[in-house]
Amino acid sequence: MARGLGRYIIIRGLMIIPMILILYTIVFFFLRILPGNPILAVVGTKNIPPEQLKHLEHLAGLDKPLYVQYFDYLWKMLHGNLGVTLASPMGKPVSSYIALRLPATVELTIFAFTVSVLLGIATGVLGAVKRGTSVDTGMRVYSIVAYTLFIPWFGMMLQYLFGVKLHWLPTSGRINPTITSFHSITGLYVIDAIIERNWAALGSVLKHLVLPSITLGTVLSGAYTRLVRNNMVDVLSQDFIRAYRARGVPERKVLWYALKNAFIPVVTLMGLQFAILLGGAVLTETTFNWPGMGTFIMDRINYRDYNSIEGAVIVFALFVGLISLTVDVIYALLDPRVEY
Amino acid sequence: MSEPLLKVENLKKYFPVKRGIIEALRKVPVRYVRAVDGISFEIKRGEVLGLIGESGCGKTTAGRTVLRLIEPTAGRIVFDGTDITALSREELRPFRRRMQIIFQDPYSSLSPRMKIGDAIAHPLLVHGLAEKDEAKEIALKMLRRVGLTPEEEFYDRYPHHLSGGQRQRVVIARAMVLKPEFVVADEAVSMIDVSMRASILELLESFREEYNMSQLFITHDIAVGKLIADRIAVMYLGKIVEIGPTEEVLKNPAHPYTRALIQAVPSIARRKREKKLRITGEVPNAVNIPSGCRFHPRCPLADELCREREPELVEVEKNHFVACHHPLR
Amino acid sequence: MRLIDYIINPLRERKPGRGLLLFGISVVLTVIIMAIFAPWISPYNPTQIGADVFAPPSSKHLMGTNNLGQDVFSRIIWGSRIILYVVAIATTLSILVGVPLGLLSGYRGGKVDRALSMIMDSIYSFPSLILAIVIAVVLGPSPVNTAIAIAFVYVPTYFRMVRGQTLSLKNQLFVEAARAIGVKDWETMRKYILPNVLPTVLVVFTLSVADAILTEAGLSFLGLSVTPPTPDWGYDLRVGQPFLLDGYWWLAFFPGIMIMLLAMGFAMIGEAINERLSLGTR
Amino acid sequence: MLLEVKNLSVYYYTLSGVVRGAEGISFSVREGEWITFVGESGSGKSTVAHAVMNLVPSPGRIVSGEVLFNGRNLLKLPGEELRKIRGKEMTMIFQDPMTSLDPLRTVGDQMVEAMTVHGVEEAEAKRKAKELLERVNLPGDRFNYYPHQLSGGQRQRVSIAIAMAFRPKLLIADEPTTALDVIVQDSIMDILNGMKEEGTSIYFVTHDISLAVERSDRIAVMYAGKLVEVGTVDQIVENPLHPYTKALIEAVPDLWKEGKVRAIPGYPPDLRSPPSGCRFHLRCPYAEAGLCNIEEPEFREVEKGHFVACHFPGVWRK
Repeated sequence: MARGLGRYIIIRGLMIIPMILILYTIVFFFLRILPGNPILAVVGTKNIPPEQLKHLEHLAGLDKPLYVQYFDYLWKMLHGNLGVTLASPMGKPVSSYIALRLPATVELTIFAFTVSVLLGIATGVLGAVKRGTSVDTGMRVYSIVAYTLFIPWFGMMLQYLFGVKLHWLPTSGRINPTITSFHSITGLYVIDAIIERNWAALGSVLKHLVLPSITLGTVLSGAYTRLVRNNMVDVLSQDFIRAYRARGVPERKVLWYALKNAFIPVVTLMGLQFAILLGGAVLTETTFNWPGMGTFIMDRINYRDYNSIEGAVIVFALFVGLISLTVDVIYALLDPRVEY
Repeated sequence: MSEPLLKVENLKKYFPVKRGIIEALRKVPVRYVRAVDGISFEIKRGEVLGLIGESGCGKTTAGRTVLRLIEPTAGRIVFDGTDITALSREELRPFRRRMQIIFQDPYSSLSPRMKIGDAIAHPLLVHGLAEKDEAKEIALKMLRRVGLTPEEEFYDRYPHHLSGGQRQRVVIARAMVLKPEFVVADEAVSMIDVSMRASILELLESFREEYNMSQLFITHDIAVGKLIADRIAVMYLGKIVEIGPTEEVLKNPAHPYTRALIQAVPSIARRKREKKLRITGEVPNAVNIPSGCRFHPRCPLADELCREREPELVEVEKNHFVACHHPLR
Repeated sequence: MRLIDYIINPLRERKPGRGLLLFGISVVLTVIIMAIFAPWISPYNPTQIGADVFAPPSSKHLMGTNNLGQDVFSRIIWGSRIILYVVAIATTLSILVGVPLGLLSGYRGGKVDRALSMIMDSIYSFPSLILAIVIAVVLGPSPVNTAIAIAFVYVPTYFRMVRGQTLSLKNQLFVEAARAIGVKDWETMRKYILPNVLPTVLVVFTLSVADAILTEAGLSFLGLSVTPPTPDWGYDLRVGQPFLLDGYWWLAFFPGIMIMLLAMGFAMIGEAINERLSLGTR
Repeated sequence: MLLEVKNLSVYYYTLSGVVRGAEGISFSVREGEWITFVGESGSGKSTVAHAVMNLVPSPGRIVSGEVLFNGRNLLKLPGEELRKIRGKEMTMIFQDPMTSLDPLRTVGDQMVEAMTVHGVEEAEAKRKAKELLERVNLPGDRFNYYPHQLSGGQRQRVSIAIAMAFRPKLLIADEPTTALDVIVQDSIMDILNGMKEEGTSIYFVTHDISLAVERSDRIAVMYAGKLVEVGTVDQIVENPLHPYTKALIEAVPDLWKEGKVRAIPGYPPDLRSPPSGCRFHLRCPYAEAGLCNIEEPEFREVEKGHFVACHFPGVWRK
């Protein structure tokens, strides 16, 4: 069994490769093949000496034929080298920036993800159990409203209410800048603060996390509400649930078994939701001034730094790939019908 | 004696079992589900052959392969003197008019978003047998003929407005509008309620008389087979184990499996049944077919010979063939 | 059943879901009317800079004025044009590409299907907003370019749905019956499969329009869609953010509400149709 | 009387209207007998079976009636009391063996749980589960299998094995063999018969009247949500009194009967708006205008133990 699972993980892992290649190709196509010299775009003027332009192009590897560029970059990528920045500060490795920014996004998404799943399951189960009542209708409306919440707007309203009006929670950043005793190790501030036993920092970090993760988490929870509710209703109408009841299994246990069965399709959704979560993270980070990958991309866009954008996209693709791998493995562990 | 309308020789259909990536890389040989494993039979004009067997015996695959809705792995299908096994899809098209199929499930047999009248008229248009208006006329007549009246009203209805029994009438009308010479009826009444089953059978019977139509009537229910078939073929794990005139097979089954099947059928007329031949277990998977006679693991009469050699179909009585080393007599 | 019946029938019948549908349709219609009649409805010129800055909502300025003294209400009305325009183009494009590709890929199967599915799945599994950002950046800020960027990321949604439906319909007996009748492949697709896919396309359409609205708003919030001073909900929201923290809530509040109402309108129509479909055609 | 059902009605509150799934059903089941409910799809036979367990699926609701099990009304019993009876004194097996076991848990887990919820020790339950598997002719190692690793027939055996755990007084079997082949069906019927011989009353539901005749003691015929005839097997088969029962017997293809089968003309009615009077009158060759289409026939005892709801019982013999 364990060996089978290992094999399964490897096979699924291998399946990420074409996905990343495809995304790499698409991004490469948009950034390099479409007309427009990225260097010129960066410099913003054509009045620079040809030698300097050549030098810049060489630095970016743009003087080589397209297919060489394609494989060059791919080869470098395999070694964890995502190229250098093309705009101020020029020539710095992109990967070092990403190493700095990625943990912030990971932390935000983990918290938001937790919020969305918990909120989604709670509302979904409630809707299913109270099926056909006004509670059910309420949960349905909640699902739609949450799904169509516009992240920046919702975030701003929370900022206005809890930050401006009530002064309960901070509205931007990851930690109170006046806390100077804090040093990041992993980049995940919550973990860092715990490692350092710096409780003041931990409190501040958690406070800063509340609004962004609630914003992002609520928006994402709508899809779970809907799916959990519908699956639950579906499962509850199945024969095996009635069979449990006919055998005198207590209702509490029956609901638990139903939830387990209803949860399996939810696991599949989690993979896809995570992608949406990352997209939403860009808006959340912008709204809350969160120094993560999203704000990084937006920063570099202002400089037209295509290398950084490309690197960030590749990292996102890898991230998404790893998540879908994890989801597949969880699925396989939960559902005995999956053969591996 | 006239040439049979349909002649099937040594027909086989193997489905490959899906392999994982690792198996494919390791070049583990592809395994096959031997759904139909070499069957031969003939059907004369106007004759009904009942193909009987339990689920998973390959009877449905056989029916579809005969019509080349599924491509056969091996064997020959001769229809009215023409070998249709290797015809291209284009060449096959004229034959599609002459042979039709009726399915078990009247719910998925009709497109939910096509008016039932259009569903019946469409085959005529496909084969250029009628213009639009004329096709509608014919479809209306057909609706009347299968008892869906008032036909004008039924023409414009969608399948979800109809009950199962009514849908099956539409399915029959759609097949019959082409005046086929041969029809595969795949469990055509299994999903119909008992009270309406007989009327569907009667309907098929009336078309058979009108068109002198042959049928391959596939069913798991021997009692239905008895009602409609001239001859009966019993399938087990991809093979025909017994074939012969209906009366003869039912009265004197020669294969232990046939006898067991007959014994297991409940009956009102014969309330207390004799159960001489007890067979146990369930039909094995068609991937791992037992050696020798494929029925031997479940057969109370099996011996060494049955485990080793596969029996051939031999004639035990006139026109009555059985594939068994120890036929019951 | 005609496609339009999926909207009209639930409206006529007193069944759950009718409220959703009524709400959705009225919101969407209101915004469309707003966009068409903007020159007549709008009380002020939306780009007219005035001295009366940060005026709170009043009878003179229903939704107040912004930092430049522009009338927020007028900007809301004119802003509906951009978002509808972008979303209409984007959705049309992705349907025109996604639906036929999905139909063909699903019906034909084989290697092309596998390759196409893999590409579509890769795009689908990637955060659509980030991909749209990249494309929008490369193409440059303009409504048409935004539409192209959005269209690109929603093609896989239609493709996957249509392909999936086609695959399951292909196994339905009525498609096999069509083959037994001798119907040609393209006609099977057109007459037997496509009509059965369309109701689901309709649902996906309404839901993905809701999504596209949020994506468009997101792009323009990030400053990648229109250039000022064009009135645009997403952009106006962004402009309003710093002032919100100063207490001028109406700058950001109204554009955001409009974005969500419009998205919600489409989502509710989709939900209502979906419910109708999942009840079965029986 | 083990089970007494009085004037039971179950309605389904669907979006397209109220479906009167079963109406005014009264009957009783004796200890140790096998009673079979026969009816076509939509006749309400499964609805009544579910109602007896107080397990009517949503959107169905029991709108009236009493279900007395050993004198106690199950429909009024508090949840915990009902739970203690279910599985121990009365239990049920379902039609589709593919969906009647939890796909995420092993056969053994589900078997053991069925016993531990009624206070059996875990170890004892395990031992007994393996014993029960053997009693339904399944090897003991199936204990560790997941349902999807078993065939339909095997799963149905597992369900029956679970039902046997406490030697219940009543087993409700809702078309347990419909999805199975005849040979497997036969063996399942034998197992049920074995349970009956050990004292369990069998409440069997089927659409196939020929399946009813061999092992049942009594047959109850349902049509369009109504109980139309109840009697011993002999009474029903040799001397049916309701035109529907007679027609149903004549409509079944039978291997050992010569001659044609006869269809019943027309279609079953829509239970959202059932016909007035006798619900069978539209399809009945003996229906009399002015009576059958207006007045609903009373369900009454015509001869000892033989009940029928018809204005003209056995009219064709006169």
